[in-house]
Amino acid sequence: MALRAGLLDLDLDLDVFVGPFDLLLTIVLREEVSLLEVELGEIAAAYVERLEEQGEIELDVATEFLILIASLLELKSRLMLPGADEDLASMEPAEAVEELVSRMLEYRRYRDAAAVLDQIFAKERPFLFRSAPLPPELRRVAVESATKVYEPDSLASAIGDLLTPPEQIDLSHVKTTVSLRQRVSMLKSILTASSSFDFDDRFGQEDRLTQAVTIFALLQLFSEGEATWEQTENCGPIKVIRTDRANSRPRVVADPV
Amino acid sequence: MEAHQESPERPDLAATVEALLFLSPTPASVDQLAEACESDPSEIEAAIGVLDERLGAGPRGLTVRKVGGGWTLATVPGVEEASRRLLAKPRTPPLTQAQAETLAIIAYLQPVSRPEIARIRGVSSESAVASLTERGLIEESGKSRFGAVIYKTSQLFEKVFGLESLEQLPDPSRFDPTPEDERELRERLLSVGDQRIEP
Amino acid sequence: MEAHQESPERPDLAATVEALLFLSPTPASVDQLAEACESDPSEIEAAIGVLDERLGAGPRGLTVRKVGGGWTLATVPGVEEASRRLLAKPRTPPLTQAQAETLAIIAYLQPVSRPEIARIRGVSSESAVASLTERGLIEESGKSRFGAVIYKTSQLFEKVFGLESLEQLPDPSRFDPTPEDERELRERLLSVGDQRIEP
Repeated sequence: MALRAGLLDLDLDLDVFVGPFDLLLTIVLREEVSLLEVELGEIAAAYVERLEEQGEIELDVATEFLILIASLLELKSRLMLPGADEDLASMEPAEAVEELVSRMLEYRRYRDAAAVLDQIFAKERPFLFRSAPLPPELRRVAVESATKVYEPDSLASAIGDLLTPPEQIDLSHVKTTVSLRQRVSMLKSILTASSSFDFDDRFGQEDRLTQAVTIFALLQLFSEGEATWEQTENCGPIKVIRTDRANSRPRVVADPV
Repeated sequence: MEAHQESPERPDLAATVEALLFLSPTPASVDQLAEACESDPSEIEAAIGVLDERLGAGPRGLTVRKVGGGWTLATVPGVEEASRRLLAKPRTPPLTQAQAETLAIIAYLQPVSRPEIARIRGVSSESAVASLTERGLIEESGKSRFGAVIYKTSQLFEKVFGLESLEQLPDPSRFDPTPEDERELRERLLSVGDQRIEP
Repeated sequence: MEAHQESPERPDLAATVEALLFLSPTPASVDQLAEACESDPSEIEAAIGVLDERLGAGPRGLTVRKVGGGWTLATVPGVEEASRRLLAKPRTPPLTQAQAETLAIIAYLQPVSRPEIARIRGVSSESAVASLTERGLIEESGKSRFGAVIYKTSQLFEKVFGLESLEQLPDPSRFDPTPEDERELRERLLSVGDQRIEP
């Protein structure tokens, strides 16, 4: 039992340290480099990079790495909390090693126990158990032995809840929506009643969104050959005209709208 | 135990069928068993015969029975009392809100159909009705003119609510938010329910 | 079938126990069975012995097992394939490494909080805990003083691991690292550094 070779020789190139991971670990533990100066994130990044190069992941090594990094992170976070724990902050290198060693040994204990559980599980899996509901007659209390367990008032109160009308839903925050289909059918019915109309007369009071959608509806009617329009000057009045399907082309003198 | 040594490595077909019937919560047909065992229906039928003989040969607690086109294992007669003592423990967990509402509707309006319950609550009440039925608090009481099952409360309901009769149901007026409304309870529940569905 | 005629009117105690174990969704203890059968625990123990012999005597699909503090019926091994085909159930997936480690920690240290599990494993164990909970192998067992949910193994854990009780878990001391292991790890951590610092 020792650190896996795959982990020890992980090469690092950090601001405060260049060399293999195990060396960094050692000099950190000997307090030759302060853990506070070590970017643990960069070590993790270096390890991930290594994994990518290898193209495969050795689970044992990866787990061991995570344990180490987690322990280092914890030690570092303790160091970063001034005075939070004087004993730990002033931990001797030997003690720090002990802390790390005991962490790793503790983890290994459960890793080995997990392997044994896994074997037991595999051995026991062929035994199958029944999971069927109880027959109906066993699923309820026998009338003879039943006693009062519920308050009748709970029923009356439930009826009270059901008699309470639901709150009216507040729709004030909902923005007006305009349906293209509705505008198309509105234009159609106007054009059925009269062969032409002035856009502003009809829709001048509407909000901008409604006006825009109405213009869009007008384009749709045009594409269907049902209407066209005339506008003789920029931003001038728009005259919408019902067309015969034979000849439809909007007579745009200036830029439309 | 010594006997174990004699049993073969792999269960034979009758033993496999026994295990399958044991595991299956619903009856299994000969065809289903044949497919599961990768064997012929005729072999399955023979295996069921063997199983029946084995189970019948000694004093056994289980028996193989044909129910509704399938086979199932069941307990032999004569164990009802013991099984009730072991398993029919009073099951009276607190009622959920859905169950309480559904039960209240049935208690006050009975007999009442499921669509009506759903209309009053504004949501489908299938699972509440199912669990109240399973717990024996409500029971079916025929069908409405339109074919919907209608429900009423059971005798067990009266006992677990400590009521001598339905007359003793508490007057809901104490909990009534709109006491001035003089319409009949059913009518009022339905009209509030309609608001719940379409706000 | 003729054999039926020979069987007595009332099932004997072993047969009654078999029927009860068949019906009971969870393992039943000797005391529970004794109460249900209105007999002595010692008689129940003898009856279980008889049942075990009967089941072991021939090619049988069922076996009696002591798990989770009680007795239960299970199929004999060798019917998994057929049952999967019949019940259309996917194969129980094996435990992942993370699940097995988490389960080992909970099994030995229970009740134990998630932060504690994470501390030992060195990684957050949320998803392993979630999937073990979903598989029903562990369950919540209240909150720690600091508000973290604490976990313990479930009865299903004992059932599927074939454990009579948690005492049957392998002795944890067998997982203790040897003093040599410890020394080696410690020396390695320091000495490698020494060599490199002072070439």
